[in-house]
Amino acid sequence: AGELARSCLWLGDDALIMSHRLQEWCAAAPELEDEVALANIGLDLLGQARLLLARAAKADPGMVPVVDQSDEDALAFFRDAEDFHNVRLVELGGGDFAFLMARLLVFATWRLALLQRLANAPDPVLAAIAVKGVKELTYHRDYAARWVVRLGDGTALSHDRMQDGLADVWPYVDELFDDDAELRAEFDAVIAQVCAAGTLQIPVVSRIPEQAGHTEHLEPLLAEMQSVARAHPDATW
Amino acid sequence: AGELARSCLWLGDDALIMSHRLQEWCAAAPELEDEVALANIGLDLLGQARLLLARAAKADPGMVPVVDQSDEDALAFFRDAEDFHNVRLVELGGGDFAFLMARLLVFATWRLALLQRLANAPDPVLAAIAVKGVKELTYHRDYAARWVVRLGDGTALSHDRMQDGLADVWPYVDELFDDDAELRAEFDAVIAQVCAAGTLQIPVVSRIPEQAGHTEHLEPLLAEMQSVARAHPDATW
Amino acid sequence: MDLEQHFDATIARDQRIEPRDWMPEGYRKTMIRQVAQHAHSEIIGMQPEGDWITRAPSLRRKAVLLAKVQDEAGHGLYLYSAAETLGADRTDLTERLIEGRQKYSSIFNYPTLTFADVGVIGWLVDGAAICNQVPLCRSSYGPYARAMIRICKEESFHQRQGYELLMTMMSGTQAQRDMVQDATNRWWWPSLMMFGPPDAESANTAQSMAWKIKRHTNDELRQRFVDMSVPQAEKLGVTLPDPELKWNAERGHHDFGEIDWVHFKQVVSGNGPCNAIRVSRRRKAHEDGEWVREAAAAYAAKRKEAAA
Amino acid sequence: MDLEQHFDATIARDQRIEPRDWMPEGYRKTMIRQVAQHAHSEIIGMQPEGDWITRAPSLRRKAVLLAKVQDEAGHGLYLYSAAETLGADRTDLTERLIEGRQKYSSIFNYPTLTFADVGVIGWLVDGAAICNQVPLCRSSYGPYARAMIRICKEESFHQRQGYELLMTMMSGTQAQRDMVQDATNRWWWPSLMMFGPPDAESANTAQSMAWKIKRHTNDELRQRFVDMSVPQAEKLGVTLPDPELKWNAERGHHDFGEIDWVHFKQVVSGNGPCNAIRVSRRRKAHEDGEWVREAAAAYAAKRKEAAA
Repeated sequence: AGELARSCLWLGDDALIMSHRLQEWCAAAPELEDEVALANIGLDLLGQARLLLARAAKADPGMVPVVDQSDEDALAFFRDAEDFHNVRLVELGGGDFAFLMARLLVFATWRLALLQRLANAPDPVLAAIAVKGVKELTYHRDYAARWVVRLGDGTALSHDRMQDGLADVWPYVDELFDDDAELRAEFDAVIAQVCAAGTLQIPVVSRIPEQAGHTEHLEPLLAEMQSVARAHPDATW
Repeated sequence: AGELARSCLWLGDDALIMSHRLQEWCAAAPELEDEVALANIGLDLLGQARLLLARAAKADPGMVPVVDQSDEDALAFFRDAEDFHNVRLVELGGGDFAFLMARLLVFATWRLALLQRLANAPDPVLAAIAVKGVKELTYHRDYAARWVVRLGDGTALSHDRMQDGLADVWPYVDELFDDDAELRAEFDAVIAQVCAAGTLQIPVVSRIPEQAGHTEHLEPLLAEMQSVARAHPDATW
Repeated sequence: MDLEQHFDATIARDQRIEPRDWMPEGYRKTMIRQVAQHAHSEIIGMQPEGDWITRAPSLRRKAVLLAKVQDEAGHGLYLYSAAETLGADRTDLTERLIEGRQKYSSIFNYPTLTFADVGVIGWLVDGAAICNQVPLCRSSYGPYARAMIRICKEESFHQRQGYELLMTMMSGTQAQRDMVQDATNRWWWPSLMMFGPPDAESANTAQSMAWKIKRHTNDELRQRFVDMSVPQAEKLGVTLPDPELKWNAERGHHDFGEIDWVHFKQVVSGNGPCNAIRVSRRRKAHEDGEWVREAAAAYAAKRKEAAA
Repeated sequence: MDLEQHFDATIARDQRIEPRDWMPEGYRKTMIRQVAQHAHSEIIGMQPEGDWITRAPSLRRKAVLLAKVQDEAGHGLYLYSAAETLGADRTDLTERLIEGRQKYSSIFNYPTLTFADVGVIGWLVDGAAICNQVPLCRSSYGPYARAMIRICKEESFHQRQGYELLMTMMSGTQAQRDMVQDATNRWWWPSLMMFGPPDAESANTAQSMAWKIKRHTNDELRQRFVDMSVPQAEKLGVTLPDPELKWNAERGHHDFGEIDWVHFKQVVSGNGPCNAIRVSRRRKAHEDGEWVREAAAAYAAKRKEAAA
């Protein structure tokens, strides 16, 4: 159960924080079509986060902060930064549309490969979440890939910005993969294909990982996300 | 005492929130000299806020939230948006350097005139705060006025931006003045002089005030300002 | 029968005008303006509520709100498409919006101060929008009427969600109940203004009614909204901020107080509390997206060339 | 006595070189690089702590932090002025910084994750800076030596404030004590790296020592810092994250573990956790300020013309 709870919590945190970063693009996308698409992706991930956090709480109730809220809300709104387990990739703040697409491509490609494996998880709830997620992530990855190619092979300016976006994301790629060489190879193959189509170079990773688990971007993100919930801990919404 | 507490609280809130908006410019000013100047002004106002909030709390302890913190911190960090009494001018978020200077000119000119009157307040503490503040505000006003003139009479681009900055600030000017015609006349005279020197038009006010006391900018500002303090209500810093 | 007679006969038979049909220039212009303003309203309307997505206090409410704001973007899309069937160009319409040459519903020029505003916007603002829009499902212009059918369905879903949020908040803490009452106080009068000026002063109504692109007068719709809202407010347990509001058995309607039309005109003419920020955020999104749209166009052109 | 002999003699007598004095090109270049890197460090160093000003949990700490960051801007100003006395140009130096052609202290490429980091930066980072800088008050280059006297005075004030914040936090809640320990764990090793590579691998030390622009070797200063910090950590009640750290009575110094120089080289060469964000924020501030600086220049030119 410990292992299951941990997996669900980690996957849930990734989805929750990545969804937050997509929510920030609301009313700021380059076209209405992208407005709709980004909200859609944000919603899919938020949905995954809710199911995963609820599953984690059920598998190990001890990890849920003791507040008068549902499990999913207790986990989302009443944990501090050090208790979040998301990868740093999703918490990075700021960046332009090219950065967003670079991050989404990396995130969706990685998570799709992960969820494909979890579709056979022994826990039937997790397996069902994974099966549903695979469909969603396939769309997310394709949406991001199309933009990466378009920006890469668009104008000189968009090419440079797309290349910069990849460079900014790349230092946070290695830590997505423990020592699962197969997963990494699958990921690398997709990225190589997309970059080739977009006349883009795959960045050379050299930035070292930080010592700590999180970047300085997570704390302000949580301060915003949790502000209303924490101002009214006894409220029902 | 009710009147004194209220005056101190309102003046303190103005200074606290304006200081916050200046703090946001840290490491983002156009020149190092401005970095130093903006921090200086932010510090002066923060100092005024601390003295005024402490005085307000002493005059009416009933207005202080019941937490295990000093009066000034209880007031700053444990009140919600609806209990803040600052003018809306200071809470507006975003804007470029021209907007910042337009706001600072308006704020400092108004507050200087106010504090000059309060230098003779019956309460000796408030009077002393006012006397000290007059010196500080004189510098703030002159700093802002110099930039308004420079930007107004600089390049065509800076002229337009300065004019836009004034236009964005202007709807929030009327509410600074109740019905003290003398105060308003004093303010108008200074502004007219600065605008003339900067070849700028004084905007025609036409935007109506909102019904409510605050803009939508205050809540997110407080969420940020109060996040750490509220996460650790029992802490001492 | 000439073109104009044919057009008039179609309208008279309550049949729809379709994009390829001949139509008077005045009708086309009026329709473009109406559809564009409606599209702009959906897009600008994303902002005041959208600001609360990242701060929504429960994950369920966050999902509901994000989905609602997404729907608004979708509505904007259909409506711009409907305007394009009349020969308008989306980019041109967007530019009219960000240059302040075309309007959007003035209700979105008010600030959203607490999370209760999200609920009250659903209840009152979407409620008023539905009153306005249900008759438009029978608009004489086909593409607009069809868009409205879909939009109204979604809007009434949003309205129920908003009301349900308020019901939940009213059964929560005292602070939550206070937030709901405060938000109600702030949004009630602006919601009444959404129906536009009184009939006596409404210039375009007669022609629009004749063309069947408007089916009821402003005052009729406003009365319907008031009559609908009063029992909802009672059930919720909030007071509507109008001391003159009371049932008039004789009229079979609620009487209500005088609307501050001077205030309304100020907001419509660009001087509301949030007009500047709403338009400037839309402008910034448009400008920030310029290089992306250019890249997409350049890429499409290259692909076309390669295929040729 | 020729110019070079005169210069050497001045150095030998421990007298200061002043801007108008003749100096070897190598000395000038080395000094410009040293002063510029120091100035850049002050400016970049504003960011990691500055991020906490708006979130400082008490008004007193907010004021202290804002004043400290202001001091850093001030230090940057004196130091760029000192560099200008050597013929450098501030705009040119700023461009070197934002284009990554000139370095700053790599300590600022680590993130500040909690408010305890503000205290630990004061204690350890400012502490290490003081160890490095006190000897520079006797630098052979006059303007730099004088700037350093003022800077060191302020730095030791900052260090005391940082340490005092940590003392207060350690007597607070358990969560606060945990934050202090965690921040100490993260900043200890990077602080040791602030003294630069081991003497055996430090290329410029010999010439810099000869020119008296450096007075002690990296390893000497590092040892001094460790010896100073150990009792401070004890008094504070935190553990320094080095199991090999212990008193060596024979040497009269503390022994300590191996520093990860591979990591250090990565951070120095631009691959630390925050290198990109620090430089890009500085670049953005510089670019966003372009129109303001241009306006100031245009205004000054007009005034000059009017006066002529």
